[in-house]
Amino acid sequence: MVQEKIRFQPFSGEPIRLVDEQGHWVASFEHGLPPEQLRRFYRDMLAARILDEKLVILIRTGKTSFIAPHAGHEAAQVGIAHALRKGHDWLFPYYRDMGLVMTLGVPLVEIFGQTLGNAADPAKGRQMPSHPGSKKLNIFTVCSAIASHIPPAAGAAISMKFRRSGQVAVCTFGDGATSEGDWHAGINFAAVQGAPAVFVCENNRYAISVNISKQTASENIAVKAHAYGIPGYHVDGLDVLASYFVMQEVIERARAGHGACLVELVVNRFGAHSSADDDSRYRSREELAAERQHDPLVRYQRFLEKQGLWDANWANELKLEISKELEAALQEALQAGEPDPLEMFDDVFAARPWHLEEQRQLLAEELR
Amino acid sequence: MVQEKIRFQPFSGEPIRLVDEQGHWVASFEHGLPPEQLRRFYRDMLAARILDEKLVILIRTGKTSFIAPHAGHEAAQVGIAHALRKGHDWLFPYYRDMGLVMTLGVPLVEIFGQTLGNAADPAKGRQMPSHPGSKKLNIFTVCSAIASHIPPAAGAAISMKFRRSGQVAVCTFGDGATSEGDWHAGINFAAVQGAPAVFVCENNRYAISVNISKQTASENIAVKAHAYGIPGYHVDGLDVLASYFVMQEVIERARAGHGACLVELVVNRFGAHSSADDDSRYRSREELAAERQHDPLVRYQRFLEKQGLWDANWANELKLEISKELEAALQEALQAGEPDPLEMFDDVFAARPWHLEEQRQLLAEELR
Amino acid sequence: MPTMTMIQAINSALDEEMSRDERVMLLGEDVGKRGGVFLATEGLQQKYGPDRVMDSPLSEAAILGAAVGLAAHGMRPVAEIQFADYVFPGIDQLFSQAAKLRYRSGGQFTAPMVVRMPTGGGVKGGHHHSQSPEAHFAHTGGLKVVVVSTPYDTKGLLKAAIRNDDPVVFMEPKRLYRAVKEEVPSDDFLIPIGQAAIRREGKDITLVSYGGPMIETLKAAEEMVGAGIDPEVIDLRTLMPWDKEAVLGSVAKTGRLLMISEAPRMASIASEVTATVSEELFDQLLAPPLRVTGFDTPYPLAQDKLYMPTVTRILNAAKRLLDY
Amino acid sequence: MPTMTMIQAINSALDEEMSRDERVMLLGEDVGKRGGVFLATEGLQQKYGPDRVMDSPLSEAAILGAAVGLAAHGMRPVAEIQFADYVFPGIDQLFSQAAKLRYRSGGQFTAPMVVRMPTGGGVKGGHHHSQSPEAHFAHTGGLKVVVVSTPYDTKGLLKAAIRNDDPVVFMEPKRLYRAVKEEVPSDDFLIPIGQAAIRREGKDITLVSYGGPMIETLKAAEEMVGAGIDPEVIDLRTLMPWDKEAVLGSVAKTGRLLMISEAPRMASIASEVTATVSEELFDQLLAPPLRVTGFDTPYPLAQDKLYMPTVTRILNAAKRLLDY
Ligand SMILES: Cc1ncc(C[n+]2csc(CCOP(=O)(O)OP(=O)(O)O)c2C)c(N)n1
Ligand SMILES: Cc1ncc(C[n+]2csc(CCOP(=O)(O)OP(=O)(O)O)c2C)c(N)n1
Ligand SMILES: [Mg+2]
Ligand SMILES: [Mg+2]
Repeated sequence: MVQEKIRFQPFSGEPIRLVDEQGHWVASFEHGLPPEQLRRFYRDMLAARILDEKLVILIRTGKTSFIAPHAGHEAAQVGIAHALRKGHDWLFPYYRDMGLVMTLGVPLVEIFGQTLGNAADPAKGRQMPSHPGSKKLNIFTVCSAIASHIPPAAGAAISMKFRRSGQVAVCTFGDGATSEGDWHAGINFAAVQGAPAVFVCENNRYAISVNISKQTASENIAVKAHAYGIPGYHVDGLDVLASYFVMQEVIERARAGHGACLVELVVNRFGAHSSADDDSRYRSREELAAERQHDPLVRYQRFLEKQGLWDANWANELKLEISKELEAALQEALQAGEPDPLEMFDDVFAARPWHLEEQRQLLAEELR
Repeated sequence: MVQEKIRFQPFSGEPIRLVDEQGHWVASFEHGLPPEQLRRFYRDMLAARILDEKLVILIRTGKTSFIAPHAGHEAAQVGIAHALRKGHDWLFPYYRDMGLVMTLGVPLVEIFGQTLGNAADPAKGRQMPSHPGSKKLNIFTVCSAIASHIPPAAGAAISMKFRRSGQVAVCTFGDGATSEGDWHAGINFAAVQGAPAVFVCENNRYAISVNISKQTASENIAVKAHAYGIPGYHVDGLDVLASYFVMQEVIERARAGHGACLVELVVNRFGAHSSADDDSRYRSREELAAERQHDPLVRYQRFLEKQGLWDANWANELKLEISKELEAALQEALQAGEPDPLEMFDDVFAARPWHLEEQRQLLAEELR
Repeated sequence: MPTMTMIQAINSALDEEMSRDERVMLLGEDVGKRGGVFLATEGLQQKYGPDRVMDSPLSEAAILGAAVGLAAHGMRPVAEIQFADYVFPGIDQLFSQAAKLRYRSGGQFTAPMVVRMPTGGGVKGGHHHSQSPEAHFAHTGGLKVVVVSTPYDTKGLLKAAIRNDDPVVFMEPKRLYRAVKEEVPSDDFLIPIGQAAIRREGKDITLVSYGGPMIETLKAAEEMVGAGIDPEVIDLRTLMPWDKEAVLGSVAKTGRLLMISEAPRMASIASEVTATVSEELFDQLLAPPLRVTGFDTPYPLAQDKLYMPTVTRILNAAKRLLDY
Repeated sequence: MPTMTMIQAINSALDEEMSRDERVMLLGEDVGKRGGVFLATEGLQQKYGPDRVMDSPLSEAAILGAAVGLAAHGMRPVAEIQFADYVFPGIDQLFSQAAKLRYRSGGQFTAPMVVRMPTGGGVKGGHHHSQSPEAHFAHTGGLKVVVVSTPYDTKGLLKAAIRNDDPVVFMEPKRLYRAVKEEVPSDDFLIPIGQAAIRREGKDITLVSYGGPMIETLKAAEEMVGAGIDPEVIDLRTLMPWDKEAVLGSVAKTGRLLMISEAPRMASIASEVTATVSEELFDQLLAPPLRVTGFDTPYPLAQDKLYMPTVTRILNAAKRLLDY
C-alpha cells in the first residue's frame, strides 16, 4: 500500500533535488500541491529567516546571551515541519532548529521567553537559548549534549511500535553529531527493532570550525545507513520541496511499519556557528560569499514566480505581517519577569527531598 | 606498488574463501607458500585447540575462575597472527584471543600464569583470566570493557602514522562489540586520519546469548565500513588461508599508507560464551551440532592431505609434542606463589601518593 | 510465606509489576532467553514476550538512552546494565538525559525508569565486575539511588522504584544474589525509597553501611556483642536521598559513628555521611566519625576479598572509636 | 616578566612544551584553526602543523581513547574536552582505559596524557557549560586531578602535568580565563602536582577552596580581615592527590575549617576534605568543619550566579564557625 507511492530511492549518487537553482521543477512527477500550501512554505521559510534576524538583534542589544542561527537551514526545517503530523508525531530537535519548532507551532511568546530565559519560558529559564521544547506538541526539549537525544528518539520510536500509536519519531542533528558514539548506538537499536524513527542530518558541512572532511571520510552522511541495514536518503536541503516530499514519504514509510531510516539534508550555514563564534578564523569570506549565493529562499521564490504565485508586493506585505507578529510576541515576552530564584530547587525530582529543602532554605534566607 | 599485489575486493557479497569445505584450493591464484609454513598453520591451530581444552580442564578442576573458549576461532586467530609482524606491529586483542596471543609468541608460562592469576602473571594477577598482554610483543593488555580498546587502537595508529614507524595497529573484537559507541567513534577517527589501523571482527554471530539478528540489521559486519569511507572485507574465518592472505594484504596495504580498513572473519563459537555461561538456555543443540560440522581444523586437514602434507602419525606426534609443551608450562606456572597482597597498591600511579601509602599501611597491619 | 534469595526476589518483583502494569518492560543485554547472566529475568520473556523483555544490542548508551525515550513516551522501562562497571559507556544518558529531563523541560517531560545493575566485589570479577559506582550517581542531581542487601528489601524497593516517577538507579550486590534466603511475602508490598532500616538497636556505637558490606558489618556487630559492646546497625538502603534523620538519631544516642562501604574512599558516600554527621552533631560526638571503605585502587582480582572491608578492619576501626 | 591571563598562560605552557618535546601533541574539537572555542590553542596549529594540533571528530570517546593509544605508543597527548560537561560521553575511556592501563598491565603499559577541560559556572552556560565534575575523577583510582585558579599556577602546573607519567585531568575554571592578569615567567618553571598554596596566612579560621570559588573565597577573606578576623586561605590546586598535610597543618592552628567548592555537595571533594579533617583533628577542632558548595540540582541558567557559593554564603558559614 505504501509501495505504490514510492518516489525516492536511497543511496542516490547525487542529492535528490526537485527544483533547480533557476526554480524549475525538475522532478518526473507532478507536485500536485495547492497554491496555498506552496505559498505557505514560502511564508514559513520567510518567517524562519526573519526570526533569525530578530534573534541576532537580541544578541546585539544584549537582551539574550546566545543564539545558534539557522539561516541557510530554512528549506530543510520547513520541509521537515510540514512532513510530520503536528502534535501527533514526536520531534527530537537540536539547538539549531528554531525555525523548525516555530513552524511546528511553538507559540512565539514561548520561543522568545526561552531566548530571554525569563518567566515566559515554560522551562523556567533553566537552559541556554536555542533549547526549546513543548510537551503539548511532542517536541522533546533540546539538550545541549550533541547526539544525546538520538537514543531517546530510538526509545520513543520503540514505544510507538510496541503501543501501535501510529506515531513517528523524527530526530534532527548536525553533521558533527554523526561522529558521536550515541548517534551510532541509538540508530542501530532503532534499526534492529524496526522502529518508526526517522533520523535527519542537517548537514551544513561544519561542526563549529571543523569541516566535514575532518569529521568523517565517508562519501556522504546518507551512506552511513548501510551500517544499520536501513535506507539512507541524500537530499538537497536547500530545496524546500525536495525536503518536504522526501520527508513526507519516509515518515509515512516509517508509519506504515517499514522501520527506521536516515535522511541527509545538505544545507548551508550562512553565519558563524553561534553568537559565541568568530568564523572568520577558519572560514574564508570567499567560501562564505559563494555559499550565500545558494539561498533556499531565493531559489524557492524563483519557483513560485514561475508558477505565478510570487510577487514583490505580496512578499513585502508578508514580511511586514510576520515582523509585526514576531515583534508583538517579543514585546509580550519582554514583559515577563525574572524566574523566581527559588525555582532552582523544583523539578529535580517529582518532590523535593530533605537536602534540597535545606538548600532551598539556605538560599531563601540569603535572599531575604 | 602495493597495487600490483591486490587480490581481494572489499564488500564482496559472499565471504572470501580460498579453501572449500572439502579442502580444495578454489582461489584464482597460487598460494605459493612453502610446506613448512602450510604445516605451521596447522600446528598453531592445533595448539590453539589443545590450549582451549587445557583451559577447560583448569576450570573443571577449579584451578582457574574463568575462561572464554576460542574453539571455532582458530583459523581466524592463526591467520591474523601470521599476517602481522610479530613484535613490530601492535595487537589490540580482546578476551577470546588466547589462541591469537599464543601464536604471536606470548610465553606459555605467562599465559597460564595469567589464567591462574598467580605470581607467574606479568600483570600480577590483577585481572580475570583471558586478559593477556605483553609490552615486549606490543600486545595491548586486554580490557574487559567491550570495544573500549578501539579508540586506543586508533590513537596508536595515528601515532604510528605521525612517527612514520612503519607499524600497523591490528584490533580484534566480536560482533557484539560493533554496537558500542566507542567502536564507531574509534574507527571513524582512524579512518578520517588515514591511520594504519586494521579492525578485525571475529564474527561468531553471538554476543553471549544475543544472536546477531538482534544485534544489528546490517547485511553483514563488513558493510559497516561504508560509514567510514574505508574498505570492508567479508571473509570466511573458518578458512585459515583466506584469513591469512586477506589479513596479510590489508596489513601491508595499511603499512603502505593506504589508511584503515575493516575485516570481518566469520567464525563459529563451538562452546558456551564462557565458563560462566550455559548456552543450552538460548541455543539449540541441533544448531550447535550443525556448526561443529564446520571445523576449521578438519577443513584445513583435508587441504593438507590433498597436498600430501598431512598424515595421522605426524598429527598425533604433533598433538603429543604440543600437549607436553603446554603441560610443562602449566606445571611451571602452577609452582608460582600467590601475588603479594600489598602489590594491590602498586601501579595505580607511577609513585604511591600519601593516601595509598596510608591504605597500604592499614592492610599491612591487618595482615600482620 | 515463601522463602527467596535476592535474585528470586528481583524476579518476582519484576513479574508482579509487569503483570500489574503493562507499561512496565525490561531491556538489556541477554535479559531475554538467557534470562540475564544472573538469571534475574529468567522466564519473563517466555511469559511476556520479546517486546516487553527485550534483548538490546551491546550498548549501554542504547539501553539507557532508549529507556529515557521509552519512559518519556509513557512506558515504565526497567533497564539492566549487565555489570555496574559497564554503566560508564552509557552514563551520559543517565547524567545528561535521564537526570536532567524533568529539570530542563520545566517539568514537561519526565523519565520514570529504573536502571538495575549488579554491583560490588567478592566474586573474583577483577577490574570490571567488582566496582561500586554509587557515588557517581548520588553526586548527580536528578537520580535516585537504591542499594539493597536483603531479599525482602529487594522486592519491596524494586517494586517501589518501578512505581517511582523519577529515574532510580537500583544497585544489587551480586555477591548477595544467592547468599541468603529469607521469607518474602508473595503478595504486593512496597518499601518507601529514602528510609533506612535499623538492623540492630544498640547504644554504644552506630555502624552505618549498605549493600554488600552489610554482611561483614553484621558479623562485626555480633562479635562486638560477644565482647560486651552494644552496637546499633543501620542499613541505609537508599543513598539518594539518604535517611539523615535515622543516622543522626542513632549517633545522637551513641556518640560514635563508623561508616562502612566497599566503594573507593575519595569523595564517597561514606565521606558524605561522616562529613554530615560531623557538621550536625559536633557537640554530641564522643569520637571522630570514621570510615572503613574500599581502597582507592582499581579493583584487583588477586586481592578480591582483601579489597573490601573485612570484619577485622571493621572491628579495628570500631575499637579505635570505643577506646577514644 | 610578562603579565598574562589564564588563557594566555595555557597557550604559552602548551607552546613551550611542544617546542621542548616533539612527542607533545594536542587533539580535540576545534583546537586547530579555530584555536579552541576559548582560544587556548590559538596559533599553535599554524606553528606546529595539523598533525600535532589535531582537530578531532566530534566524539569525546574518540578524543580520550585516542589519547590513551597515542600515549601508550609513546606520544605525550594533551586532549581538550571543549567543556567539562562533555567528558561524560567519553568518560569510560578515562575510567576503563586511562586510569587502569598501568594497573591492569602490571606496569607494562602507561598512559601519560593530559586532559584539559574548561570547568565551572558563572558564564551563563546553563546545564552543559557550567558543571564541575572533579569528584568523578578523584573518586576513580588512577587519575590525577588538578584545578587551577591563577595564571601563574596554570602555566607551572600544566607544564608539570604534561611531563607527568600518569593521566592528569587538568581543569580550567572558564570564568577565570580572562578574569585577571598577573606576572608569569616567560621561561621554564614547574609547580609540583600535589601541593596546595597558602594564599593568605591567618590564625582564626581556615578557608579551603580551589578553582573558580577562590575568587569569592578571597573576597570573603578580605571582608573578614576588615571585620578584624584573621583567616588563613588555602588553594588546593591539586585534588588528587590533595595536600592533606597543608590542610591539617592549617586547621591544627586555627581549629576551624570552612571548605568552599562550587561542585554539587553530595559525595564531593568538599565532603572528603571535611570528613578527613574531622577524622584526624577531632580534638583540635573548635567548631564543626563546614562546607559551602554548589547545590544538588542541575546547573540552572536563570540562577547562574546564585548556584555558586556567594561571598555572603561564605561569610554566613564562617560566622557560624567563629560564633560557635
Ligand atoms: C557531547 C558534546 N560535545 C561537544 C559539544 C560542543 N559543541 C556544540 S555545537 C558543536 C558542533 C556541532 O556541529 P554539528 O553537529 O555539525 O551541528 P551544527 O552546529 O553544524 O548545526 C560542538 C562541538 C556539545 N554540545 N556536546
Ligand atoms: C561495555 C561492556 N558491556 C557488557 C559487557 C559484558 N559482556 C562480556 S562479553 C559480552 C558479549 C560480547 O560478544 P561479542 O562482542 O560478539 O564477542 P564474543 O564473546 O562473541 O567473541 C558481553 C555483553 C562487557 N564486557 N563490556
Ligand atoms: Mg554542522
Ligand atoms: Mg560474538
